[in-house]
Amino acid sequence: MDLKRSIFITIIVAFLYSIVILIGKDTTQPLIILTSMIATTISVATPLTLGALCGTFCERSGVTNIGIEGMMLSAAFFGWLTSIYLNTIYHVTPLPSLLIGVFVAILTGGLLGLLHAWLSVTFKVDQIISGTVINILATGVTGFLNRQLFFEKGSIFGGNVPHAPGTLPIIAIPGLSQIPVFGKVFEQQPIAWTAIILVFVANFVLFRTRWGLRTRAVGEHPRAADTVGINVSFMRYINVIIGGCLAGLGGAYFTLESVPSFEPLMTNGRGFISLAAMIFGNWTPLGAWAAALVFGAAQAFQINLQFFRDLIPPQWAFLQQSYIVGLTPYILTMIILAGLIGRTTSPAADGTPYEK
Amino acid sequence: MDTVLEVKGITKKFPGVLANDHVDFNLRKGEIHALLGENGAGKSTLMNIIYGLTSPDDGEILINGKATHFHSPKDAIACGIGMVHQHFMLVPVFTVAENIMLGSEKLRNGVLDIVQVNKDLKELSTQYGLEIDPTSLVHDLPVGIQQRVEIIKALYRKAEILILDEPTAVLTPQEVEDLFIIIRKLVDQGISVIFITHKLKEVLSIADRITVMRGGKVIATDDPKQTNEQALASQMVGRTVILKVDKTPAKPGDVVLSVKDLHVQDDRKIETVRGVSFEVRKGEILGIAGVQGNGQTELAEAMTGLRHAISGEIRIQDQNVFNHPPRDLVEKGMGHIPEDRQKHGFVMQYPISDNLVLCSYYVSPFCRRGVLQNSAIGTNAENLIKRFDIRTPSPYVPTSKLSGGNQQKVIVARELSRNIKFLVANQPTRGLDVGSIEYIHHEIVQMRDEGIGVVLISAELDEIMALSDRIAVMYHGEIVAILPADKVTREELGLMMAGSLKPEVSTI
Amino acid sequence: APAAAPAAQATAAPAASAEVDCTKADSFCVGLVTDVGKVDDKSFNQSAYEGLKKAEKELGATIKYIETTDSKDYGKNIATFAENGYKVIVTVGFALGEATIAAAKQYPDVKFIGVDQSQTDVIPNLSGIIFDEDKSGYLAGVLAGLMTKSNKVGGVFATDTIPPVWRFGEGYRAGVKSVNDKAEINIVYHNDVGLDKTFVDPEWGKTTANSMMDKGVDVIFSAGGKTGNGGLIAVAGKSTADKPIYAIGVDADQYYSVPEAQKVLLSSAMKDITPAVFDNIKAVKDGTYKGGNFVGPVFLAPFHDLDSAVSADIKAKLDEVSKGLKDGSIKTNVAPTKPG
Amino acid sequence: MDKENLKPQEPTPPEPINDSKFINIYLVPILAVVTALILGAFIIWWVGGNPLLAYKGLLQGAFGSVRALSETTVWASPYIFAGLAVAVGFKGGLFNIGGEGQLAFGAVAASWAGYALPGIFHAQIPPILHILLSVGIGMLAGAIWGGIPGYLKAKTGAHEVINTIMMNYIALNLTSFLLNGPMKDPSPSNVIARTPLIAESARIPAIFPNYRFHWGFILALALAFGVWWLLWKTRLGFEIRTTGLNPDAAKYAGIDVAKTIVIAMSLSGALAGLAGAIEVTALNYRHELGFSSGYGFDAIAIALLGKNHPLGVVLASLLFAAMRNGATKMQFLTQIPVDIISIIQALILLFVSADAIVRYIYRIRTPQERVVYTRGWGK
Ligand SMILES: Nc1ncnc2c1ncn2[C@@H]1O[C@H](COP(=O)(O)OP(=O)(O)OP(=O)(O)O)[C@@H](O)[C@H]1O
Ligand SMILES: Nc1ncnc2c1ncn2[C@@H]1O[C@H](COP(=O)(O)OP(=O)(O)OP(=O)(O)O)[C@@H](O)[C@H]1O
Ligand SMILES: [Mg+2]
Ligand SMILES: [Mg+2]
Repeated sequence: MDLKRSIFITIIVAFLYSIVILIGKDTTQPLIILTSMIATTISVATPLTLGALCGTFCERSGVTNIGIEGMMLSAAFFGWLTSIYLNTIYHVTPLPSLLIGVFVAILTGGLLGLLHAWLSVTFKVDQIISGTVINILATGVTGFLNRQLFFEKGSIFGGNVPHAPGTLPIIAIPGLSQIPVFGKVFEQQPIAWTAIILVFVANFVLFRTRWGLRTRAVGEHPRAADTVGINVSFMRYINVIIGGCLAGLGGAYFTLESVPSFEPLMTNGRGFISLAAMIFGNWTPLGAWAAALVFGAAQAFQINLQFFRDLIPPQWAFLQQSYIVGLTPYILTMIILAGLIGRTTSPAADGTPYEK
Repeated sequence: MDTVLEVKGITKKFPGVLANDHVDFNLRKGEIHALLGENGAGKSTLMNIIYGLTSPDDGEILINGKATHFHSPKDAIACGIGMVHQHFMLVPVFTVAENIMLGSEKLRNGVLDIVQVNKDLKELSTQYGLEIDPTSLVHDLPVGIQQRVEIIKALYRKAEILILDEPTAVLTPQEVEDLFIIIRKLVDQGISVIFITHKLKEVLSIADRITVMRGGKVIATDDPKQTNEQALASQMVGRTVILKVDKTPAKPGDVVLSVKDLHVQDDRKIETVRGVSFEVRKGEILGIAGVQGNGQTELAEAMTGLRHAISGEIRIQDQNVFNHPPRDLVEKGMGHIPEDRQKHGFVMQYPISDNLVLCSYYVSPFCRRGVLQNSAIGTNAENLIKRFDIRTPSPYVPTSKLSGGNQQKVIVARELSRNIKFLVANQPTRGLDVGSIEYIHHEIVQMRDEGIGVVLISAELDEIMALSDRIAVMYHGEIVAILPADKVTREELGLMMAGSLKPEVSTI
Repeated sequence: APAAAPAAQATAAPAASAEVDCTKADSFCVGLVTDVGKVDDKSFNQSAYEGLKKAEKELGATIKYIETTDSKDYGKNIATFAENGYKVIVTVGFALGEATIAAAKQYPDVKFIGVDQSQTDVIPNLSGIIFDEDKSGYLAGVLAGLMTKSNKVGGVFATDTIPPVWRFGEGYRAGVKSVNDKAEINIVYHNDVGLDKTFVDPEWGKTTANSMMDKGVDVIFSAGGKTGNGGLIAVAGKSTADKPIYAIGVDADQYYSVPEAQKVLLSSAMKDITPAVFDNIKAVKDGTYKGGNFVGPVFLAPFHDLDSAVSADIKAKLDEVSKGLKDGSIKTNVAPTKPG
Repeated sequence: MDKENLKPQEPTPPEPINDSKFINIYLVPILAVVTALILGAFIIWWVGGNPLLAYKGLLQGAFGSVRALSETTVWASPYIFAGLAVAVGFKGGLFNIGGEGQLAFGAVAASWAGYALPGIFHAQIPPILHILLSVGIGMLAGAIWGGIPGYLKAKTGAHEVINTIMMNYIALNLTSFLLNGPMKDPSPSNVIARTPLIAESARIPAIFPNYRFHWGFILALALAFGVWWLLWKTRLGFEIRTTGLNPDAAKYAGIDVAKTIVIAMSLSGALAGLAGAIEVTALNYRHELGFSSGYGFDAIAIALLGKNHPLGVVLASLLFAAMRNGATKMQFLTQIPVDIISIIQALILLFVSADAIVRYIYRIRTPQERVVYTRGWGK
């Protein structure tokens, strides 16, 4: 990701943080506020980052994916379902059930990726449609099963939600996490850590390896790739499936890492925000991550402003209107996309099926 | 000489088209075998089959005598076949090195080994005398160099058989010369070359054998010493063609279009037109000759309102139209045959009838009170299709279904059917066969005779020589000379375009 | 799929009960219409439906529900039951208030029960079940105000545009103030999403509660369906033996509905819809049903595991306050809805 | 020389072979719907439900009585408006995901005009005029909401997809803000975030007493025709379609591409806004902070299902409306979760767009041309 972009984003985040710190400093130490805001930022950013990585892999290979939302939602449900089944029916201890749950979530995402590839690569179905199908299908299937399994009379858990095996344990980085106060930042759950690692892995894969070179070629000029013997369909299939798996991991965050329960529609549009993050990050993993962090920071900004509502000086009264403050991330995105940090350019063949 | 490649009875049907019809063809070691044929004759299809891009419905391919079956270009490459495609197959945003290694990457413990590739390229370059900077981005390179990259790409894969599909369509005499030198070098090193073109001169000058295709069939295979342009042309088109345009001397009227000290930048903000000035009079053809990438594209775009110029002056008759939008220019009497027909020329998905009114859909009789008059549009189409002999089953088939030649005729018909004062024709015959070329040339000359001023931009020296009354040579974004067509030879022009001859003839 | 087996019998029961002809006099059919929340929302729609299930078990009622997918269908969905001879129709949520009143007037011999629907003038065949959430919240506030060591208490709530939520939140504020005016009160409403999300965003609840505890808050009242549950779970995650943090639940005794939080759950501010709905249905059966408002009881759930953590005089204070609230000697001074 | 011997003898490409219109236009989509319903039935059976009873309910609920039919049209009209909105966008090469926000804003604006204008003018406004004002203002609001992303795309190249998504969230927050604050219904009995009732004079009168079937549906049908006429018969339509298919050619043709993009997006927004305005003026007589029932997103499916053709959009809307409306009766009879409707809808969209699957199942020959709906990310 280019320097300009990173600087700009750093400034935004710093700005959001400092406003809150200025308001809250009388009652709470700045360092404490900062720490809690960073912690919030990271956890909010986790699913967005993974979603955006999903988008990046798909679109770098030339397949647009607006089905991220549906992929996440389904993964969240089936991962959670698995962990509960293992834990309550087969009495597997919590941690393994959770880990297998994560695996199933990734698998779910991968399968939906396969569906997306099958439709848009093999059948050359318009990619927007195929994404839409996935979104609607996910809403229906998760809602339907959630009802059938956990609510109806005679359903396996006798109509009430069983005791979920909890959430993934926090992993503290030895040393760093011992730092007084600020150490909290280095206590995150596994998916959050994985997301950050994956950002760098993805960046490496896309720009330093053979796979990456071919992926980008297929997304920019599939025919050229074809003429040097690269199997365009294969590349697209695999990348979309990889993307699906990433989205799946993102889904696992909701039900296995964040809270031990599933709600219909609980992904709550984050799949679409991920799309924004991907474009905003100019189709690069690092960029996508930075964008996700901006959304995270904006969320932290909002929560903390309400937290310190009573301390907000009268001349800033509008900051007390949580609806207005809630606009921050969206307006920021629009400003940034409006070219403030240079135009974003999508892969040339993005969204177009390859005709031999 | 032993045969390295032989195809027997290749047949390929596309929906509605028999692209290849029992084609037999062979290539001997170290020979240059030219393949001639009009648009849609089936040349590219045949080559795509040999290169494993398309699979034939019938027939067999033998490499060095043994039958082979290609599932993908991978197999063809493995058999030592390399192909430079009609439309380059390079990823614009990749570097030369990335483009060349793509598909056969060099790795050091899992990571792309750019260093190694660059080293290999240095060697290749020196071996064949192909200068190239591996680190530059392809979209920054002029077409000539891009083609060089394509050739190196093939050699890098140890190609024994090299297919060149219309390699000279976009080159200038100078570049063509360089290319021929390269090709000969390759042949000396034992590489065999298949060379596709529409240009008879080239064929005669370089080929060892010439095969002519028409309507998907092989018509004949000749020996260049035994044949001549006229004969080849007839074989291609299946009738006698008049190759030289016959035109009476121009009777120039007053100035219709004048350009003064025009400065234009390209997309990458590099100034590619640096203070160009010229005038075009009614009833004359001003040819602008120049090597691709010397600013003709930007010049044309600026003249036709497709690109914002930095400074200068453009006048139609006496009105200043500098940086006016295209519509305004059109209404002031501009006609424009764009360089990239498929990009600017028309909407592929539209029926021919709509594309024939693309610039005039909004005026009577085609549109009244904001409502399109389909009957008028339809009759207009039928008339033009008759008058310009566009080969199509009906005015309502999608334009994408037409051959390149017919597509071009749709544009010519559209532009010439409007009553225009001047015409900017940019590469009007690129990629077209002699038949279509002959036809379009005749139309342009007729326009001139009807008192229209024509700016003809072309990399085809022959075209320039054949049509122009005056010739302006463009080099590095400047016009180095404007000469009367009869006062300059092909050779001089070639040299000026290459910037190696400073004209003593003063600009008129 | 593991789903197949269990789900097989799932809808069997209701499918069977579809046989019952509700138009017959001897039948006792009870229908429930949800607001746009689902009947399995583990929040008030579900609590109300639990009341119907109880009626099915104990009164042999035939029960069915219809979930509303768009507010313009309220009338239609109620009518569907009325026109099929249902004796009792339960409509859940203040959003259905007007539609229910209209229906009650149109179908005078059907008995209506409106959850969270305060009745201004009495209609004989419509009883509105309402709760003084502000009082429950006030009790929770008193408890929090007395329990906090850091003198920082927090509240995680769904959107304050839903009056009951607003009353819980502001009642809580008042309660804390009444016993501990030095305490710093941090209340965050989940206003930045659509109404349909605000009750079902546990992830937000967790994030918010965490950010409060990071700033030293050590008692959190978490109210708002699953959003609130997220807060309770967060507390369970952060609380330690040497620095205990307490959570207070809402609606039902969440000791049972959120087992994850048992070790930190002080109590729950009760708004017990299920028995209220059941009692009203039963009243219809017994013929003791009458229109007008039916005010549900206000109290705190037992302390369960943390009973020892709550000192005797705190318990005494709580009893005193709840008496005061009942006889009106203590006022919460909370407006029924958020002033515009 | 004479033209005759000049004609280049190029092969004339023959008429593209395509199988009978009937099969492509009607049979395949119908089979797609049937296949989806069969799969749906299987799912219902699999969870122990009774498919026949369920579909019986679905049909009765949607068409079983005059009231049912009337209710179906009530569901259909916003679908048609919003579906047309998305289709117009696609025709202009623009993907408008912002229907949700545009619809909400149209509704808010229309209800404001409905209850506030008389106060502002200190006078009764004659009904027709007041209705026109309210609806017009609603459309305007939608047009602005759609126009902003259009403008940003035209001027800065920012993706309309992202900007319309962002505008959805912005609309959501602003509506909540307005309906809880400045525009909240002040009546003491009111506890909900909603506007006051609009004035009688702003209400589109019902057509039949005690049926909710309203003029909005008729207007929707008329507008579908209007949009078809606009796109295929007028100069503006030609400009929109040209820009959508090939912006470069559009520029060459003298079309002001930037302007056309803004117009297309505004038009799209206006249609979505109209959907909201009609809900207010013809049905609810006020805007209530909806638990958003997702018209904006259903509209995308509807437009795609209707292949961006107004007639297709109308049919798709009726289909979706019938299913949503019939769902009540279906659930009443079988107690099956309404989510099954979403599943079936997804399957329908799937089979209609991937018609190769259907053609394979029923052994129907495939045509050469495939319809292109969108251009991925508009660049
Ligand atoms: N992908 C395709 N689908 C359908 N028809 C095709 C396809 N490619 C080529 N054709 C048809 O096959 C015939 C031969 O095409 P081909 O490209 O081989 O001609 P060509 O000799 O290369 O023409 P040119 O000189 O213009 O390159 C043409 O008539 C064309 O209509
Ligand atoms: N998918 C297709 N369907 C029908 N005809 C096609 C298709 N693809 C290519 N053609 C035709 O095949 C012929 C050769 O294709 P090619 O790409 O060589 O175009 P062309 O005529 O050579 O023009 P140019 O060389 O200037 O691009 C052209 O007539 C073209 O119209
Ligand atoms: Mg060709
Ligand atoms: Mg060609």
